[in-house]
Amino acid sequence: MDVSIVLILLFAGALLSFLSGDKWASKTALLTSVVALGASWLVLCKHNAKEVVGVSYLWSQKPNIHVALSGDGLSLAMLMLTTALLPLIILSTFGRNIQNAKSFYSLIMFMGFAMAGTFLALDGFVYYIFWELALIPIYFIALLWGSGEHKDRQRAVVKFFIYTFAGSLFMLAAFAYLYTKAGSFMWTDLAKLDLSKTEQIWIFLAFFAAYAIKIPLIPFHTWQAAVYEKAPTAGTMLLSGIMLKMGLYSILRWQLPIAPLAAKSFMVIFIWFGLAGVLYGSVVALRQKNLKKLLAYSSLAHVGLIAAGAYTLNKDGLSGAVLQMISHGFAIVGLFLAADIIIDRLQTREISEMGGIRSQAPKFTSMFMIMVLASVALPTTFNFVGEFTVLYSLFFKKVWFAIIGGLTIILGAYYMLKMFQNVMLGETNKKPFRDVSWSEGLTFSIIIAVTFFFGLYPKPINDLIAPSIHQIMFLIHSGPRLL
Amino acid sequence: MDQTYILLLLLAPLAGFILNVFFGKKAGHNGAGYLATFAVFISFCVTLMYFLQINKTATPVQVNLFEWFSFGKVTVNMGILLDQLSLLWLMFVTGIGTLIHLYSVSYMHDDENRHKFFAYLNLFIFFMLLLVTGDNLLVMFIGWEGVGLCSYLLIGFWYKNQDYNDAAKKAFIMNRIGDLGFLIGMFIIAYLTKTLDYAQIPDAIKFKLSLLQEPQQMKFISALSIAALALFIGACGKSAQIPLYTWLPDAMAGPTPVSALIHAATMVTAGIFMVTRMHFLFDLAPNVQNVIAIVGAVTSIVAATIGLVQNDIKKVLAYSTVSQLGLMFLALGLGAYEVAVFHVITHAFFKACLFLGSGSVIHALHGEQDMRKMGALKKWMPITYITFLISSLAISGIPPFSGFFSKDEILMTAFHENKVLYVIGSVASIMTAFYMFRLLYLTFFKDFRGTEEQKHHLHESPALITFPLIVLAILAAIGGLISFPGASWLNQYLAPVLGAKEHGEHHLGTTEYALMAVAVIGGLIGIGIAYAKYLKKGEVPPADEEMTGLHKVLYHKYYIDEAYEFLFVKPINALSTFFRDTLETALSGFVYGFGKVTNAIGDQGRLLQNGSVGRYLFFFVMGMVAIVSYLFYNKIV
Amino acid sequence: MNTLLIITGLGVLCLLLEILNFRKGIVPFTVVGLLVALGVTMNDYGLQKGFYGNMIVVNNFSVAFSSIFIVLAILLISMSDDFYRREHAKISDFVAIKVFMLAGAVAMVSFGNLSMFFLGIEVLSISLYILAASNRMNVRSNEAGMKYFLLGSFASGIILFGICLIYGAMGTFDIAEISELSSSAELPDWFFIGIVLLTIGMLFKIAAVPFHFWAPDVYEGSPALTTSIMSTLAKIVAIATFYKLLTGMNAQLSVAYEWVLLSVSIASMTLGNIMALRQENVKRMLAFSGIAHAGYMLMAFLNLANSASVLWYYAAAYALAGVAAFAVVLNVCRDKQDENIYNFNGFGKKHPVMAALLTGALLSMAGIPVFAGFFAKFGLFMHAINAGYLVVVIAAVINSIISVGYYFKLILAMYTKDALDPVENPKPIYVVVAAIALLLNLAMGLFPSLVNNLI
Amino acid sequence: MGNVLNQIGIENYIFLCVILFSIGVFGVLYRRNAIIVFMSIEIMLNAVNLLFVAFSTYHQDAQGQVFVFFSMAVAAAEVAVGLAILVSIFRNLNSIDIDNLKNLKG
Repeated sequence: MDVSIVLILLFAGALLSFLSGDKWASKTALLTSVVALGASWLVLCKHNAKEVVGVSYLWSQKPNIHVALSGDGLSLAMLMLTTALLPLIILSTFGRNIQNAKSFYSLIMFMGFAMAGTFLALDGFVYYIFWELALIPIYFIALLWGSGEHKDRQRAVVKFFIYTFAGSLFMLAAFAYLYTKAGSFMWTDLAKLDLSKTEQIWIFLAFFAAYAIKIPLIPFHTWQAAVYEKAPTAGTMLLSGIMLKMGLYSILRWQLPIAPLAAKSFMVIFIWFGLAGVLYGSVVALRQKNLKKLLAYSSLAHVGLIAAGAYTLNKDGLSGAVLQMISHGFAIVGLFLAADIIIDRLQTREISEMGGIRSQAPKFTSMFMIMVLASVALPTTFNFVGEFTVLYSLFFKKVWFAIIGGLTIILGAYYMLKMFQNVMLGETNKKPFRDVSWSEGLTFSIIIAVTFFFGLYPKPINDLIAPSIHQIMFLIHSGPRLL
Repeated sequence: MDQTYILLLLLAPLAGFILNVFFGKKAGHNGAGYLATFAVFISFCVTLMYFLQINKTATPVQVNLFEWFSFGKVTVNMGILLDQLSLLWLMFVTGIGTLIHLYSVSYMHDDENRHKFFAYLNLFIFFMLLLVTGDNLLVMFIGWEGVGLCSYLLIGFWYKNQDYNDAAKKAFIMNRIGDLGFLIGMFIIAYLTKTLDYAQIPDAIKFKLSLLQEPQQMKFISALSIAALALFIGACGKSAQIPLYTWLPDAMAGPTPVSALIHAATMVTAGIFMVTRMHFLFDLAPNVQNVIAIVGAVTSIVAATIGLVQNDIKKVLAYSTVSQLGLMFLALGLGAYEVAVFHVITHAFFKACLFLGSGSVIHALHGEQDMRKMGALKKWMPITYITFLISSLAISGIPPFSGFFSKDEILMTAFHENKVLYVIGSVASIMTAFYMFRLLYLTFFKDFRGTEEQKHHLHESPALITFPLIVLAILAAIGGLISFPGASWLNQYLAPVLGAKEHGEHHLGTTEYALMAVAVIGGLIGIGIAYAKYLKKGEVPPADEEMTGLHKVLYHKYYIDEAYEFLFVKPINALSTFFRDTLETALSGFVYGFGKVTNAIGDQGRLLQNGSVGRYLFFFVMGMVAIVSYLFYNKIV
Repeated sequence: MNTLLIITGLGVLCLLLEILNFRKGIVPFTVVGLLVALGVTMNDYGLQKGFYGNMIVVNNFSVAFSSIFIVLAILLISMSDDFYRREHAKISDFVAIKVFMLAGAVAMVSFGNLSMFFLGIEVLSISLYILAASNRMNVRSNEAGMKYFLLGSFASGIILFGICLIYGAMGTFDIAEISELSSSAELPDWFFIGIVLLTIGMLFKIAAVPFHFWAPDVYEGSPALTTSIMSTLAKIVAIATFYKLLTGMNAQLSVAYEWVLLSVSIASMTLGNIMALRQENVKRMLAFSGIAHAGYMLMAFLNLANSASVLWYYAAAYALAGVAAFAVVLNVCRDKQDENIYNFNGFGKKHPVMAALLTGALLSMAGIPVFAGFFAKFGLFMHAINAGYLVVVIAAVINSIISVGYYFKLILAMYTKDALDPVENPKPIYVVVAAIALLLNLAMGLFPSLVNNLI
Repeated sequence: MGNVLNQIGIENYIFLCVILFSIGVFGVLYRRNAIIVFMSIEIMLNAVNLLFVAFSTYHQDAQGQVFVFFSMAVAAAEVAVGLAILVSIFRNLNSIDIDNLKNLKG
């Protein structure tokens, strides 16, 4: 058994969900995603038992393409994130009225498949295919099941698609170039390449175009808020919980090892990109009127910090980035679930029309509160561990980086608590508000459990990713170039 | 064995929290309250056990629960350290905590969400225990942020009132500003010493210093000074010092037991605890110590002046707390850690008592907090009055009550170190005496100024409320004994933690007695003025709109909140609005612009394709000519 | 070799079947016949042989391209029965002309002599003139035919002039001999002028800028089935022939010449994509898209050696996607006045399968994995980078971004707008054709090694 | 025959044919009457045919002349198709001015 089983299961899940018809699609999707989670858990156990779980099949001799799937800790960590969030996301849609459910769930599963593939692929070509494949389902999910004025939604979604597609095409060109140099797309071969500094800079920038838009870093973020707002919440969760991690993961996996010289020479600039995102996202979030948009900007701020951490090129930065990717994945899914519950019950997205929910839905309030606290990285939550490590890595580079990055804990608390206050507290709302249903409660409970478990005991994840981080560090810093 | 007890110590309040969250509502009318009280009481018992033990053995107990996480070269353990300092804190946290829980059972008995209230209180105790007992800075930080969270939850406990929620939010954010300082401080220490354990940092510093040459040593020490300063910023946030103190008066929005427990006795002293914990660091940084002393002194006088004119009974107490905390920091800045600790303890007793007393008054008046509408309450509430009086005397520094001893120690230290600071501290003390007795007179003497309705319902509070008052009043009265001048049990007790002090104890000479006399006289003057003004003349503070001049400025707290609003909140909100409305649109428009331009070119291009065969042929030939002539020009053909 | 005979014979048989009053059987019969021809052609794979005094030369290049032509022809012709249902009496003419056109196409990629090339291109062109104008009563069809005819014969004249000059320089029409002679040191200038003129003629046939003006008008005006032939089959025939001409004659291409091709390539893709953005008529939009794709395909000419496979792969991927797309378009606009985009509104709800097929075809054209279009585009990028022309790759990347804009316009119309007309059942033949074409396209994606190894 | 060619020089034949060809091109460009455009195209083709013959003689090679037959046949076929299209246009529009063909544009 190797990692490919997970991909096969996810793909099968997509097919089965489609075939099972509207009535059973959600259950089928949930079941298969849980099975996939189980499978990736087994794979993880095998990995921890020092067995090789990566695979590589030759796809085509000339051009030299392998279907190579990585079995290292970093990929498995991201795989676990994907397969763990997928059932939660599916679960969160229970009880919602979804038209043409079979296509909806099928697309979600397919997107899970593509994203898992992106995290696993070790061959640049296959990686790119998965990368692009992940774009198609979310396009349709956002377009067809989204909300808001039809024209606005279309505008936002098309912009999102073209924008991200544009970025990734530059990455494609970079891969084409790398292939002409290395004669292979394998990560190991590409990382071994001894490119001149100019070449590295161009390749770095080409990758950056893809990742900066996907993550997104400012000023490439303009698609984000609109799409997060318009997409159905499951789509937003996929986007914010997993998909933007694709970009961050790719920085670690592809961009830094292949073009380390460029990364080193322009480190400060790229750290500033991240930090600017932290400040900008936080500040914009302060005055957002729309709940989902606010969360989108909070996400912008968080990923900015993660990216800044990744670009510090030190061990703490990289591992902190991974930890925060995972923790942010869970937290943001929880937050969007909360937002979805509110929007579903109150039929509005405007924060000004909310408020006074707490007395009607105490359970929900507690759960939402915990998600807010996780988001502001209260110690003992998973997010704190990641944020602390990333801030330390920034501090390691320059004290000012840490201070500016650290403003996130002030501003983050400010906008999140302000939001919480305006959304949940105050005089009892006149509209009736149903407390969480069992599926929503279960989703929250799982997320909360994960948040606190890893907040107190992040060691399993740290141990899992440490060898990969070490390898990447080695590739970045040990000059040209041995593997 | 230790591990079990320590887990019991820590987890009892946590269990109380969890049980109350899930089952509190079903636990009968007062079930939640008693459960919570019991949970804290267990912690108190364990603490007492260890406290007695350490008095005998003088060896701290250290337990590693599990490895938390690691960064850089630092590995952080979930480690618990029970030494003299932490046990001292634990004693009054759990002790006063138990009393206040008990008090709350009655105080909150008709609130529909009391189970939540007790859950939060338990959670607070849990985090406070963690803050105090952690054996490294990060575990302290968990508690540090955790108590901040509980403070937030409890200030905004009556969540239907958005003003209260604002206050809660403000407290959390102000604290977070300090927490950033704390974080940076931790980073610097971790970077320089590769550890965050209190036990190892001093050794690591010493080791590093021994390796370095003279100029690098200076650099190293200045880096440590920055760390100390950053940590002090953290302490400013938590302990409400200038410039981060404004949240504490607002925090009075919470239920009164919360104000007593969190915003007077325990949480706000966390900053003092931290500085004392890290005393070796501050000792290395005299400049930072100066800053601390000055900040403390200024805070004490500023808060005291504001306290002079407040009309809300809890606001007066809040500013008094800020002022007293300032005095403690003054002591810290002067390196007299044990003095600060002493004042923390006595302050905890009398301030808790004062708050609970005010709670009792407010309870009796059904939520009325404005002193202008009180008066003559001693008739109806004798126990409250007497305990209140004892505590007021204590805080005013009238011997033989506890406050006299601790405050006097501070002033004495200041006198020896810096006369200016001494004068400031003394003036603040006089003011304290004044406003405390102003409060006392306005509340308990003269005629009742409230409505008939209220008057009708006036009654002494039930035993559950008065019992804690009595206990605390007794402690406030006799608490000074623990550090009786000349024979200080406290100083000996703390010696293993704080090391041999160069200050030592003040041996009592003429100067000292003179200073004591001055302090007592000062206190009496303050009381005297209050007596003349409010009892003799029977003045009642004017209504809000009638205030003028300095009075008005003071009443409006020097307009500090407005200034912050203007300097920070408004600009950042304006920036946010600008980003949201202008920059976002512009950026978005820029991206759309590409599409728009391309589309526009497409539209123009369509005009080229006008359907005329002649034109098509013309372009055909032109293209042909262009290609051929280009090739000719390049001499290819 | 036999391919050509079979196809020509098939055309004649079509006409005979009409005489035998066997109209209904014409299309199935032709399809079967073409399948036979396909088998025969593929059987020749690996063969390298000249026939009739090297008039016809069979090699892997010709086999590969002939096969894809025949596949496309099968798919296109099988839709004829329904498409010409109103003029079913003339079905034999329509089918026969298409078959003859196919013969011309096959001749164009397997010629060994310039006269064969000329005959092939004329057979193809004249057939297309007729097909373009075949809707006699429709002014637009007339106009399309006329425009195509005028410009096409003008281009033919230029091609002929080119051939003439080459002949003048070399004294022979035989490709192999020309190839041999061209490597000798002294060549008259006419030879190069001839090559340039041939190039211009071929650029016209593939509709590259600035010789593209005919394409949108003709595509729009012609009957839809003809348009689909022109945009898929005829386009890749021309590009393959162009490639074969340049490689076959072993013309040593100078840097300046490559820059000309480069400029034409960039201009074509840019203009094609930008103009396509604002089109309302699907056929016209696809015409501009075809111009852009011609631009992409010209990238393969930047380094002629080894690019035959890349070119084949791209051409096949493009044409198959095109056929799939047109099959859906034909069905949608079966009873419509025009092919305006609003006809597609709500199609995603009405016929999810066909909508999905069209979506797939468009995604392939946009170059999104896993469709063959992606691999093809990637192969071209790599080829161009190998050849050292990063500029054109960057231009192609930017153009690919623009192209998404209009491909997705159609997708958006299908999925997000409400339908204008009631639901009607799709004709199975179109579904089948579209499905087969798209499946072939996908299957190609599974074998990316074809990019390098086929030819 | 060869002598004549030698005397005149093959270049001159080329020039002549280029001139004829250009006349054809200009005819196509300037005239609006479809019939005359057809004729201009014929001039282009025939100019090339002339050159073929000249080259054929120049090379002492019959292939060129054979090619001319091909091209003439093709040209005839082309014109036949062209005229057929023209007829249907005339039926629909009552005009053979190519400037009237502007329905398709944009």
